[in-house]
Amino acid sequence: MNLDRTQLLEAYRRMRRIRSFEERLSDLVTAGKMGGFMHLYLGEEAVAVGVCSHLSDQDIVTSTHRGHGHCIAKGVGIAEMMAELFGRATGICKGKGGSMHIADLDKGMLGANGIVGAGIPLATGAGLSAQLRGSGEVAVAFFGDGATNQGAFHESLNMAANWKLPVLYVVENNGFGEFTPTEFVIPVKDIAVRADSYAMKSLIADGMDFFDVFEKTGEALDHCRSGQGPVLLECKTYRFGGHFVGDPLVYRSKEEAEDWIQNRDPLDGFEQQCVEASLVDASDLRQIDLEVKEELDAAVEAAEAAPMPDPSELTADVYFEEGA
Amino acid sequence: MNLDRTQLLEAYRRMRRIRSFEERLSDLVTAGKMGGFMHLYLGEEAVAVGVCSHLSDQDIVTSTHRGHGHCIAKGVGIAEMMAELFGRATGICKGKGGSMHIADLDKGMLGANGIVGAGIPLATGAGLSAQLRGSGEVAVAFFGDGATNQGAFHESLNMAANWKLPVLYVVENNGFGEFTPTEFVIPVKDIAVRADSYAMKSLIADGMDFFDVFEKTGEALDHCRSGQGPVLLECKTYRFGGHFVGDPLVYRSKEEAEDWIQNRDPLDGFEQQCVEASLVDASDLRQIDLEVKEELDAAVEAAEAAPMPDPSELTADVYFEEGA
Amino acid sequence: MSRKLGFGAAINEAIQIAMQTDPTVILMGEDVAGGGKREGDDIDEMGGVLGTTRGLVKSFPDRVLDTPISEMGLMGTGVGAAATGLRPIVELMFMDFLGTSLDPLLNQAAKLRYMLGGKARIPLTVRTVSGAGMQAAAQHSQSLYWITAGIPGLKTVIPSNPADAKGLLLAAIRDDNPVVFCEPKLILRTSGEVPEGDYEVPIGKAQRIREGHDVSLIGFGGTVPVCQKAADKLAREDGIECDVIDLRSLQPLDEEAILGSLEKTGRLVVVDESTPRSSVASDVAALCVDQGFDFLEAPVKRVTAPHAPVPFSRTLEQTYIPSAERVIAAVREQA
Amino acid sequence: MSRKLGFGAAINEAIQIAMQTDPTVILMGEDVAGGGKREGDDIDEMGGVLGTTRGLVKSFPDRVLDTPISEMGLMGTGVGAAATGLRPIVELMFMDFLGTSLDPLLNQAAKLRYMLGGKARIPLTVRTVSGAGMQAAAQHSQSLYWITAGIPGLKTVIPSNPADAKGLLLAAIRDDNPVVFCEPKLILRTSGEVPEGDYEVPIGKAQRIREGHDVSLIGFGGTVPVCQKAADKLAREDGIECDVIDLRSLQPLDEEAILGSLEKTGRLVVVDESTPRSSVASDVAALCVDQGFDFLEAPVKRVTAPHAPVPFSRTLEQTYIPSAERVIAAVREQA
Ligand SMILES: Cc1ncc(C[n+]2csc(CCOP(=O)(O)OP(=O)(O)O)c2C)c(N)n1
Ligand SMILES: Cc1ncc(C[n+]2csc(CCOP(=O)(O)OP(=O)(O)O)c2C)c(N)n1
Ligand SMILES: [Mg+2]
Ligand SMILES: [Mg+2]
Repeated sequence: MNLDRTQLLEAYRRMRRIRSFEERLSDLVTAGKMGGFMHLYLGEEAVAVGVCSHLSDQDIVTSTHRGHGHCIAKGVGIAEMMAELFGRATGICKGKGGSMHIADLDKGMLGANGIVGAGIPLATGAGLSAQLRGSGEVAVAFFGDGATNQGAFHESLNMAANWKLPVLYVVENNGFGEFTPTEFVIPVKDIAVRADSYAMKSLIADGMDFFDVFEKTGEALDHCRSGQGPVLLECKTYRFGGHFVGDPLVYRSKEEAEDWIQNRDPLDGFEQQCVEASLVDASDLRQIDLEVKEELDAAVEAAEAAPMPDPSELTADVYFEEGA
Repeated sequence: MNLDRTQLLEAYRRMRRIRSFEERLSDLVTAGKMGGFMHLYLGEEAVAVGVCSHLSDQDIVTSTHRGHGHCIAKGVGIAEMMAELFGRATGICKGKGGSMHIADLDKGMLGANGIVGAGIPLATGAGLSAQLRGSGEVAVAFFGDGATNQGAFHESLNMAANWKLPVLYVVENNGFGEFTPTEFVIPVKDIAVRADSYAMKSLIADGMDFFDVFEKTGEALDHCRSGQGPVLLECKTYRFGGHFVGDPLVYRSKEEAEDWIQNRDPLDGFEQQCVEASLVDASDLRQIDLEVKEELDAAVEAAEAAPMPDPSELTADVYFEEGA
Repeated sequence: MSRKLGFGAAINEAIQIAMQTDPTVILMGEDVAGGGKREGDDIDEMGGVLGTTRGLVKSFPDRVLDTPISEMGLMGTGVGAAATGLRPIVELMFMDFLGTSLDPLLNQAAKLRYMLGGKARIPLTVRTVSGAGMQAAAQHSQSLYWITAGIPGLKTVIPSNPADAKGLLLAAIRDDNPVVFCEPKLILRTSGEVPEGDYEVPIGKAQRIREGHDVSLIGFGGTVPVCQKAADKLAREDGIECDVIDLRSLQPLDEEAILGSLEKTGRLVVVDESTPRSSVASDVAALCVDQGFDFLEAPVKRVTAPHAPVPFSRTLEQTYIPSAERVIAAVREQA
Repeated sequence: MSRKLGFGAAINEAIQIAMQTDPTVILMGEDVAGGGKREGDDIDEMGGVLGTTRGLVKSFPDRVLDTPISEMGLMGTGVGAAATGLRPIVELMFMDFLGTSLDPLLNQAAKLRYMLGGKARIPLTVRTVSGAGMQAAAQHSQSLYWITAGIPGLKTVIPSNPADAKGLLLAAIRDDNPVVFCEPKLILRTSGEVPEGDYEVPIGKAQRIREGHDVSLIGFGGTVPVCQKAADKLAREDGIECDVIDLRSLQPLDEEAILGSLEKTGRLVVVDESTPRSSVASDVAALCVDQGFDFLEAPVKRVTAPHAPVPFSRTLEQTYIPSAERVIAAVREQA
């Protein structure tokens, strides 16, 4: 593990940003101030941040319906994200994308995706592009356990393995696809074994542990970058909240959830490990907590004050037009 | 191996029927007497017949673009098949289906399929139907090595494994998908390993050896029928001809093909094993050859004499209509 | 006897009746039970992402199947089951997911009977939620019934109220053809009088829901209330009496009802929530200018969404969806 | 300078030029090389199932990619590559395979730019063979351009001759939007004069290919020769002079060209190889009865395939495809 103090603090900042950003979203949706279908990443922060801490703006990531975490981990600004979720003209997608399509190509974030599994071939294409352009970049696809039952998963991994593309496939196994427990729809214990169908390298990480995710990602990316082909990385994790904001959570036991939330919180775990190893002080983290809160307050305030998109936007950006 | 003489002779008859039927088709297409996209099963006869020798008319099979062999093995009449391929009103599908859609539900043959991989979920549905109706039937999906790269393969096997459906998935690995060698697009040696992604039982058979296919199918169907769930059976085989009639075969080495054709012919192999073990006499087989030839001559003659479909057929059978 | 029911409850009741009256009817889809088969005292089912199928897994534990997220596989499985003795209702959670499930509909269900020379029957019903109105954005808001209505071998229906939803769904399930049943988001949260018991609304028959002699308004699904609102206002403000027709079925199309109304009014506006190209709206207009040419007194106007994806922002989404104002403007333009 | 080339050769030449002039252009699809990368003295490439792309893998060994049979994956890979610096040409062997590749087009390529607020560019070209005429039956003969033309964010073009094929394909490849390029079976075996060198035929512009004042015939792709044949015969036998328009582009539609012709003739027949519902033919008719209402002197006739799958039998297939006789009958009906 070769992270210096600055890097550690930045990792924590991003995890905290995800946590606070989404807790705020939850409040805003519940209060009826924000609309749309909203899926939160709470509890899975270590996965996105653990992986993205290895990436530059040129490396591409593709995401899912649960995409805020990947955006923030990849460095997308929360002010523009907040404005987007309020449907404002100042949003990162001009208010046209919303939660399920939030994206920022300037940061190498090719988009949340409302179609389960659809980001996987997109990342494969980004990997092909990197390979053919000889850019040295990698592509990372984030997707859920449920998405591994999609044909697009199978087809993409096979293609990437045949062509030895520099793609890291990260499955966020949070034990559920919507309300259905993973073991009802996936008859193998470790999704990682699915890599064997493509003679692909696979790894399993504790998705609640930033350091484990970071380390395994490092190993995986070494493999990708050295031309040995793609890797499937399974991160075992858990979503603290419901499938979407408003989910009554009747389909899972409260005990199970409480256990994860109380004992496996990735931010708590990070802090504990860092403080125990004297890598950072708890006070540094509290300072970050405060800064993130302020950043967030400002983001909400700015978003609420921002204008709604002009009606003319309705038919703009459908096509690229020369000189437009 | 528990096949009596009658069963052996019937198996040989079906393999010979496929062989002779398709050799005739090849001539007819080459002579310009028959149209459409025509894919021949020559060389793979032991697979269809080895598997279907275990099935009744109630068991459902789904097939591929290369479907004549499956039809004949399942007991579909070659006269109606020939009429179909001539596009006649007397065809098994009234001339509307043709080679890529040849079918006979009365024989449990749900159809050749022009969409690679599309038969796999159909068989899965037939297996679900059998399970829910408690009929004791099984469903068999035949498909090629290339089809295992389709999403439908992955999705179907996963579903069947979760539900323990009585479905036998038979992959006919003939080394090519169209003109592309299998090893260019499938990075594992044995396709059978793909079953592991679904904790599914798998078997490998020598697809040029009727007896091996028959035996492995028996083992697989015992598993399916006893409620233990689906099986993936990989049959290693080779197509003697091109991908389609008219294929110039420039993309594979003549030596490789000659080796299979000379040394691995499934009909020769069957004869040799049967005669050596004194199970049948060679003269019995010659008699069958003759009968099949006559049957075929009659089929061609009848088909050529049969009427073309009436123009009113163009819009008939699009929908099921009450009382129609 | 009838009582007020929500749109979803009407659908739930139809499925309940269909499953009671026919043991070969099954329901399958992603989370149609939704935790319903899990053990545990504090565990309950969700009954679909919108709760529409809640309770069914309790009544029919073996015939309500949660599937993996595998639309191609589950749709194809539905087709295979339909061809071999079952009568499946497949839930495609959102119609946008036609993208991952088209082949079994386009190339299998729609064509099997024809390709097999009439031997097969595919009694498959696909229930799916269509349209905009919930800020679900570009990939969860499309009205793609123009695709299914365009494919020979499929039928497509779309109710505009809970009573029709129940009757059309029962008819769809019992039809021996593959039928796509759309549940438009615009009206998913409405309720209305719904007859009790078992009844069917025939597929292929439109319904006149307001009689008038000045202009024909043709709507379906979520645009029917829009037409009604426009008709009310036009009567009040302009003294224009609209003949409002609810198509109910997009394929087959009730050409007689459309042409009959046009003959009476000479003017027609068709209101379609989908994008304009390759649309049902275009088909209706094309029918008018062919078979109804002699009746035409004014241009046929199509009020549709723009040729654009569905935007997220609420203000943009509201502009996207055809409004009564736009219908009124179209009618006034014709006058 | 020009010389006679076959339709396929014209396409091949366009790809060759595109790849020479832009190192980011790649070609991917099932068997587009076809054995071309195999070692062995007696081994040669197939260059696609119809031989269209033969030779390209030799010129550009790293940029011509045979893919597994995985349409969803390969189309999505094409979209991802297009969004990140390449300009891919994806071959979808037959247009019927939209069934297994729709999502990356419908929900990704077509919407990414919009959903991202204008930040993305998707310079993707999808080459695909469409239509009937080779007895390829129900699943290999569909004219599904009505689906791609209906999806906002996509463009769809369809040439009617080798020269246009080359110029339209070059324009498609260089367009910064996803463009679907159809190669109709009906004319795949024809040849014609093709200019040498690098040129583009603009997307969105129709072309008048015969001038007349009596009736407008609107065709595209494989129906253009059908219209020409009908026009010849109508001139000869009836003294009716047809204004024949080749649409070339189905989305965007050259509305000006259609309406301009209608204004002149007052009568219009649109000839479309696809099935009738949700069709380009309906869109053209709907345009006429809206924007062109004042010009109309007769019903707009649509000559299309029937609402049925494509049959295998040669006699049925020939009846299925719109014929010059049916066009002539439609024109005579109007007179
Ligand atoms: C193609 C498609 N099918 C179904 C859905 C509905 N849906 C949205 S999220 C989801 C569950 C996804 O589960 P998983 O991949 O495990 O991701 P998680 O939500 O657990 O992060 C489903 C079924 C969808 N959006 N797209
Ligand atoms: C969805 C789809 N994609 C592509 C094709 C074109 N195609 C027809 S057969 C074939 C090769 C199939 O290979 P395999 O599955 O190994 O079967 P084989 O022909 O070797 O028996 C291809 C690519 C098709 N018919 N359907
Ligand atoms: Mg999950
Ligand atoms: Mg093969």
